Amino acid sequence: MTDLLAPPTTRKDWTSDQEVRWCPGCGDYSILAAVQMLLPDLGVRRENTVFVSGIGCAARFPYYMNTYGMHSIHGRAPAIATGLAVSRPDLDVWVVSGDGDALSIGGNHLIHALRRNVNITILLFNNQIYGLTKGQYSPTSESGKITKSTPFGSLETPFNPVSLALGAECTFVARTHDMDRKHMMEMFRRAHEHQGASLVEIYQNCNVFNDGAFEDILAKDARADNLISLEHGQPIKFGADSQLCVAHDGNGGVRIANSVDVEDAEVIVHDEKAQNPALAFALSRLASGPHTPTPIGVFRSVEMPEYGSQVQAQIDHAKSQKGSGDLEALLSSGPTWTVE
Amino acid sequence: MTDLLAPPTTRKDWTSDQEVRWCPGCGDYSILAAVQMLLPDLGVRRENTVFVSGIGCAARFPYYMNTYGMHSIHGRAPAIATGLAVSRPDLDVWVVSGDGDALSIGGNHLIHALRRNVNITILLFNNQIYGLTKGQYSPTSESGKITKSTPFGSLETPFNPVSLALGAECTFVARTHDMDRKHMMEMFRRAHEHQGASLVEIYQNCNVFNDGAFEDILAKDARADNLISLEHGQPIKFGADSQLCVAHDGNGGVRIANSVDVEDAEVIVHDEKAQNPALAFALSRLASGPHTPTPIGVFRSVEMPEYGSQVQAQIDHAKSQKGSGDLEALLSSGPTWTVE
Amino acid sequence: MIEDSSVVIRFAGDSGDGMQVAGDRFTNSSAIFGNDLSTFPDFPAEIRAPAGTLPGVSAFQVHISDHDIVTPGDAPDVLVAMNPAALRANLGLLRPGATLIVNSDAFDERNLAKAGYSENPLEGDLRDRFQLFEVPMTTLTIEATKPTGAKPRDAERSKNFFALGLISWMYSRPLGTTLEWIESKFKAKPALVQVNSLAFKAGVNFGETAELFGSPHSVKPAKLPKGKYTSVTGNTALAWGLVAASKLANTPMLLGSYPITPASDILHELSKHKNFGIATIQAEDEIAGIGTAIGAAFGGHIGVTTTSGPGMDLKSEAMGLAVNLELPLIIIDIQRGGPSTGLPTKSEQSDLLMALYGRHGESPVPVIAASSPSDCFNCAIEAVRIAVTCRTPVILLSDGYLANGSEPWLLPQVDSIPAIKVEYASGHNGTDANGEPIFLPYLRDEETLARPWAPPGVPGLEHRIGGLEKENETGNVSYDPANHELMVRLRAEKVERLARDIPPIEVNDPDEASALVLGWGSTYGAITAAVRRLRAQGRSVAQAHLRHLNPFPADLGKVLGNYEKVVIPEMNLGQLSKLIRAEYLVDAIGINQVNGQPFKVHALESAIEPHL
Amino acid sequence: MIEDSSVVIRFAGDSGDGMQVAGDRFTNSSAIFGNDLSTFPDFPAEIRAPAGTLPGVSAFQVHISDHDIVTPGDAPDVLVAMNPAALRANLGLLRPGATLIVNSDAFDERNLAKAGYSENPLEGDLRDRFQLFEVPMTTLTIEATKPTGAKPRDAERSKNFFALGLISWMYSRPLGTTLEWIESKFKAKPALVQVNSLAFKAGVNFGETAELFGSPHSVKPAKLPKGKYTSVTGNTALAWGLVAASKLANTPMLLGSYPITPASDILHELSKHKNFGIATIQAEDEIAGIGTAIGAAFGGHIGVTTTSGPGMDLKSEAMGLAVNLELPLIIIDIQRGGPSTGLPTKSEQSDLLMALYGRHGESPVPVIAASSPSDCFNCAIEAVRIAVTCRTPVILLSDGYLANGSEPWLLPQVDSIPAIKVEYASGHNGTDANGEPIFLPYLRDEETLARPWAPPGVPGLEHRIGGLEKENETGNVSYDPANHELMVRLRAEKVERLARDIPPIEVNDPDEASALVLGWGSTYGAITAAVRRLRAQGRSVAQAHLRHLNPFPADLGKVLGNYEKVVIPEMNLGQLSKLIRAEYLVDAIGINQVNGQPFKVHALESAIEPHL
Ligand SMILES: Cc1ncc(C[n+]2csc(CCOP(=O)(O)OP(=O)(O)O)c2C)c(N)n1
Ligand SMILES: Cc1ncc(C[n+]2csc(CCOP(=O)(O)OP(=O)(O)O)c2C)c(N)n1
Ligand code: SF4
Ligand code: SF4
Ligand SMILES: [Mg+2]
Ligand SMILES: [Mg+2]
Repeated sequence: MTDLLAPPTTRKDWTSDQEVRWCPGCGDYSILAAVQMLLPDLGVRRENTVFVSGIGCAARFPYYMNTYGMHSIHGRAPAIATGLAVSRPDLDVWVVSGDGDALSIGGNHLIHALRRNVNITILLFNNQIYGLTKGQYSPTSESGKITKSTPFGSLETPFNPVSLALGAECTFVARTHDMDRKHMMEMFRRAHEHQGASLVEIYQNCNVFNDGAFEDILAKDARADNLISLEHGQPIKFGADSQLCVAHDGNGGVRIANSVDVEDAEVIVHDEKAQNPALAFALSRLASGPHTPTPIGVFRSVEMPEYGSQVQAQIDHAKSQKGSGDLEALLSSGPTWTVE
Repeated sequence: MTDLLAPPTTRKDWTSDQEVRWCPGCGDYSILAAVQMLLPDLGVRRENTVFVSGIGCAARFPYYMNTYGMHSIHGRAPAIATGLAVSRPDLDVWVVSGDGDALSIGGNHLIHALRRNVNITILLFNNQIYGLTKGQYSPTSESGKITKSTPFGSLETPFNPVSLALGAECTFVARTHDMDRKHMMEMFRRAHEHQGASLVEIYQNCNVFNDGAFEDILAKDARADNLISLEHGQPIKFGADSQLCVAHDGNGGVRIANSVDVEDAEVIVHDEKAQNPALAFALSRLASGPHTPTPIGVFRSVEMPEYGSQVQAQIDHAKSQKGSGDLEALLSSGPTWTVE
Repeated sequence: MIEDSSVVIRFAGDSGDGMQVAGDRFTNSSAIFGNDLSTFPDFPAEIRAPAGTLPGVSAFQVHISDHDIVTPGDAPDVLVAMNPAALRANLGLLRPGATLIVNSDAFDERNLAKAGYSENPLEGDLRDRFQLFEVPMTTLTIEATKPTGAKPRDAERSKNFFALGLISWMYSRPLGTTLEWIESKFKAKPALVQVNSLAFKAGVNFGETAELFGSPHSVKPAKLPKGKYTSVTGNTALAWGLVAASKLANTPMLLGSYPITPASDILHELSKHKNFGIATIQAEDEIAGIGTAIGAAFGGHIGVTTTSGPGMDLKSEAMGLAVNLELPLIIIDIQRGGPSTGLPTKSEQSDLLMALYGRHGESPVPVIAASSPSDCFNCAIEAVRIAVTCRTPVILLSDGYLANGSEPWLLPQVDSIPAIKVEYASGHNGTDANGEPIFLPYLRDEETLARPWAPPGVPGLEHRIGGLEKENETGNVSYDPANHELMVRLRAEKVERLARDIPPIEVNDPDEASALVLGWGSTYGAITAAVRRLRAQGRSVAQAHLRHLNPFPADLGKVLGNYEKVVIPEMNLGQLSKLIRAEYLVDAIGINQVNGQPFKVHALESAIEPHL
Repeated sequence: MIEDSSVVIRFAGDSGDGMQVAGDRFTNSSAIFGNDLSTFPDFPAEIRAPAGTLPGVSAFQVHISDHDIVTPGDAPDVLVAMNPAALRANLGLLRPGATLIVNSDAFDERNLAKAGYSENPLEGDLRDRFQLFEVPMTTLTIEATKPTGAKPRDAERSKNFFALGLISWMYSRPLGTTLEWIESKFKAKPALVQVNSLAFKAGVNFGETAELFGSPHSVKPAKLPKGKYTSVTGNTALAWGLVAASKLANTPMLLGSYPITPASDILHELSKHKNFGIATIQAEDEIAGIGTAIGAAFGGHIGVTTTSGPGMDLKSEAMGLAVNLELPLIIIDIQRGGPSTGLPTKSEQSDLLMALYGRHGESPVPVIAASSPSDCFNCAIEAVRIAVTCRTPVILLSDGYLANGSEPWLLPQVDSIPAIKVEYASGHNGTDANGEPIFLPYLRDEETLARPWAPPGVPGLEHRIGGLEKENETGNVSYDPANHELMVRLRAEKVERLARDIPPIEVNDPDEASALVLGWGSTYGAITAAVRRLRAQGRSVAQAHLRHLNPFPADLGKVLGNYEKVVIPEMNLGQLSKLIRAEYLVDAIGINQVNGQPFKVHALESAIEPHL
């Protein structure tokens, strides 16, 4: 929550005294930096900021933040954060999770936190691998992936976290990547502003167990043609010379096209505020993995009642109706009789 | 699996000797009947058919089927069925689950079974309530629902099971309802035919704790105008006189329109076989609950490699490459030395 | 008027017949009339069985008395059976010569067959063995309610009120209480008020005029301690205890729970009391239930989670986290028949060892257990008190029998319940290497070994905690072997020190017996009754009942040492016995029953007797 | 040549320094050379700490000997320290006068600071306390590999091979084994073969020519039983045992597992052996892991799930289901430091009580534990044997120390391992009320009380099972109190009867001691070594080690009765002690250490001694 009276802070204020223990070169560093550089901008207070995580490399994040924090158990951070956010609406509650933590063991808590629209900001560090346990495939690993647990290749279709979140009624969904600090900061800022559950998928390189997973789209010379930057209200064009665009396909869907082949009216205008998540979903399906042109930015951002404040509203309403609880009256609310 | 040599059976052959213990009037009866009437048509064998369920009213289903069956624990049926289907590809494995069982406690197993595309047929009895535990709201209950656990109204946005399944990469998704036996049988038949994970959402009336949840669209006189029946390759029109249709909205989405207002070319042609699930998803969003025109039928049916057969293929391949395992060779596969 | 000193009445019928309501109303007017009483609702499994079948039978047993009683009674004196299945399922329970009132309308061929009777038992020797009264309740109810214009199919539904009326006459209950209740309960549907009232009165009148039943009986009010009473089930008392604890601690409460029989009613009850500042979350599963409670505890609220056996299994990993976080947390397990799904509506005490050891690693947690429906109130407060003082998860055990059973409860003086002191960390409590003031989240209280409770919001107290082993005092992650050993032992010691605050065991031993009967949990009533009977026969026997199962009261070893024999009745295969044997090397003798039912007093009596 | 009868060498460096490889290779050539040996890889936490810091230190300790040994040794005779942090973290372990070989290149200011040294320890009194050798390993490695054209930054990475070469010279190891291994390991990258071989040889040559080290030592081959040996870690042996069991049972196996330290390697190993017909599923979580295994077991395959403590918590509900289903299932827990996330890479024996009681309800499960890396092979087979014979889930306990430690293993004669008899139900086994043949899925074997295993596919045997209580024999859902009691007791009895098949305890008691040291699990080596030392000092002490923790061997009570004192060392707060006390009312004396480390032999020795 933006707090007008919050004293100005610098990145250093948000840095804890614990040594950062990720592998040298890990994408997690730049995400940490983005968060630590953003928070001073947000006008928030350290003491009102909490990072809750599960287990994984990503999940060590809270230790490095000079805020309140909890490094909980594998997959359960969204549930714990929900309890915290509901009971303490005065706090900014962030969840940091990995693709295994959030989408494998924690998938159920994630989708429920999203539909519940509780006011938490979820950063999903997607490196398409289990880092901490040293390199098994994850729910976002591409099919056929050879890892320690799949020496002959993995067999499942990966989740697309954006699609899954939209299918789970998420009111704010965005995607960014660890190579673009500015974009990350913008996405985190937007997610933080959102009242309700927000999910930011961050493509994050694990240079030890899955190096180069996002090379195809994030290599310096690949970005222009492979990152489809979504901007609300703008026609979706991309490529170094905007030579590519996203157009409708005439049967209720969207496709990537050459701008020259398509009339301007047929180019999709991005509408992150559409109540209906269908367009956002369609955009999320443009690429089936980070190898072909892939949208980044805010897919969906709609206002819906936030869970915690509604819980509080019910409490306030009950108090205003019945007065704040009278214990003696409660105990006598059933049939009573007196023995004399 | 259809078995050409299977002896002909009748509904009675599929009926166990256990008394059916649902409340009189419960929608579960007609679903049971639909299944018991369909199986003789499918040319399958009782001994090769297994029903696995979790816990809930719906989950009592296996007891009533004269097949192999397991009434397991709450939410875990998809995982158990996965183990069974992978190890025994010769079996027909059905999962029966409720909206609480599949979408609340079991949500994670469900979405993973779907993306894994394991060959199981999941029947999701959606009565938008917890029946067995006597009437708490479920993940599909409409917001604001007053139940024992929400005396002041529930606060969450419900899941749309079709949207969620599509977001989870499900290769076969359909919807039907307990008032139309023929339609149910057709959907179950299609789901059974599908190689991979198939999910059929069944609107099911719980006349004790949530009576009339689907009245708005299923009342005899409401159906024509409120059920949008999806047929592959057909323009999507509905209403007693096909006066309504689903048309594209010009920005990559779909909308409900009056047929007279729309040119034929703008009416969406249903394509359940589209590899891209975006259209199916858009259709799933036409109604936000069973109160306005709602699609039923097969949303998506695409062929993708099935998990169990791929597991088997890896085993077969390994055997053909290395011969079926030699234990002595395995034990000597590391460094060995001999003490004499 | 025939005066009885006590009577046990059992209402039995189909699940749809409203027997729980009838029993409940009878209980109520008896309570208000001033009897002591104890009830035992005996549900079928959660799901409805086909009407008229044995699995569909639902019963409610109530024991009313003119003196202090502690159980719902072994063998009913009166059975009301609304159909053949209800008769068949309950006949075996009756004492010889008991009164048997059947709805004769229901004894048609179809119902007899459904109950598995090949012949009509009413035509057999029942009349010789019992005082049998055949009453065409359905017909009489329909008849009586005709004036309202109710359709017979609807009117028929009120036959439970007819039965209630009849029994109310038979035991001279005041009628007003019931009529008022009908009035207020069905306020919204005046037609139902009429039909139910008429049916009830018809039952009364039938007793009065039918000249079938002889004189009515009476059971005088009991001489109970003076004061204001109410009648509560264990689950309601537990919910109220939680509300009270939140109030006593002046701290908001958050319940995170997933519905499960027989614990759901606590969620239902608490969700009504939002005006006490209590938030309830119906979570997506039991793990999220405890997860949200942990989140709330971290936020400085009182985090509670409620469940039954299968849910306890699922919560175990998160409990271990709470042990490591050293945060207050209340975990309530309403035990039911296990293992696995087991017998969801039946009662058992088989989760004790799980409560103590059901987590990986050395993961000690205080465990307490309630011994009667109203004791659930006290135990809820005690659980919160321990959790908050000691910064630890606490497990409170109740069971299905307590959860749904009820008893009169002398309402406590609310003001006299000691407040629960909640102290949050408010400032720095240490210095770093350079002498700068810092906050040490794992600096311990010397007395209790509790660490500070430091919810977010206080500048300068920012800190991170987690499930990895932590350095004592600083709370930083530590892999140091000696520190781990220290922390393992500190966490154990913290729980053990609680024994200092546990009052000495109250041993009831009027005549220096040589055998002690030791119990815990819901068996309190049955054990007490059995001990009374044994003493009435001149046997000397001592009795003690444990509320604290971990740690044990400090004087338990000494107490056990005073007796030649220690007999431990439990509704499990000997779980407390195992703990007592291991701790005190006492050759405890177990009396074990695991059939989903509470002990019968007479069975317990005869099982204890040989050891005296 | 100086002859040593045994030596303990510890390689320590940064996580990235390849110390595990160096240790492993040294072990390997020693094994092939014929020494007896025991290893102890000592990892940092799963995640990489910053290079050069204390939390990043990774060590590998190996004990080689010319006689039978059982532990990796308490105090290293030789420490190789690749940087200041490695020195600092390990110095305290060394025996006085030990050999200390440091990579002097790494002792620059930056590294010293990272390790928290304010002064260079090499300039302190180390030289007086130890035989200190400063070797500029980085420089020498870069120098030696120059001919290959490798960049210094790359070449530097081979310094572990330099260290290995030096130690190999020092202890006269055969060089061929290592060179061959390098050749085959890096086959795909010939440049690496060159660099690593050159570094290794440079290490050897440095020893030979530097005239620093005096004569090389030798440790003669041990006189071990004749036969073919290999060297295995516990996790590999366990995986192979599972493969063997599947083969012995002639039944396909399905492993459902979710990765977790230190159990993941079993998943990794098993997933390589698909040609044995083994399917492995990396499930979405631990619940699905056991769920898929239960599904496979229902399908007639051998269902296995592997995990560590936190995963055990999560599996408990499904284990209870398997208890009720009475299906074979193998649950493997590689214990680690707890509670909660605890110390994932450290070792502990603190899950024993959870294995026994970590589920709601009366939910008995056989529990066995492996005592050495190679014993994991036997125990895996034993677990499958019990599960299949008795139709029950079985818990097999190992721990982090066994999982990663290795020892020479005399390969068993594969043909001589008895087959595991799998019998599926094949036809009707009862008759209904009308005398028609039917299938009774819960009709029990008279001897074992096992029910039939009836996988789908057989006509006429269709049946439904589930977690609700079932009627004995028919398996139909039953709420009958007497049946529940019967089933609870039958399930308990079924497990207890296993004791009949457990061989009598082997007590090692050469001189009729009055005290027995009783152990279980991975402490076997340390206890054995401590007992040997005590005996060497003329003390008499008896030793026994339990593989079966539930049920206990039938003769355990009798054996315990033979001793005045029973001493139980455990890496927990006294879990076996608790069980022994409760079961046999023996005042067992616990020796308890919970610091994540295996027992030191000398510590154990002095802890046992006072009780003799
Ligand atoms: C209950 C439980 N199961 C398994 C583990 C082991 N584990 C820790 S982190 C992890 C996966 C990490 O992957 P991800 O979430 O993608 O995080 P990353 O390390 O890649 O950042 C696993 C399986 C655990 N700690 N707890
Ligand atoms: C672990 C566990 N938690 C909770 C329960 C209690 N429970 C049984 S069924 C059920 C929900 C049933 O709802 P649904 O799946 O919608 O099935 P329905 O009864 O409506 O058919 C719950 C909460 C349980 N049996 N096990
Ligand atoms: S293992 Fe991968 S994700 Fe983890 S810290 Fe190292 S580089 Fe980063
Ligand atoms: S409670 Fe509802 S869902 Fe369950 S059996 Fe009754 S009507 Fe059907
Ligand atoms: Mg990851
Ligand atoms: Mg439901």
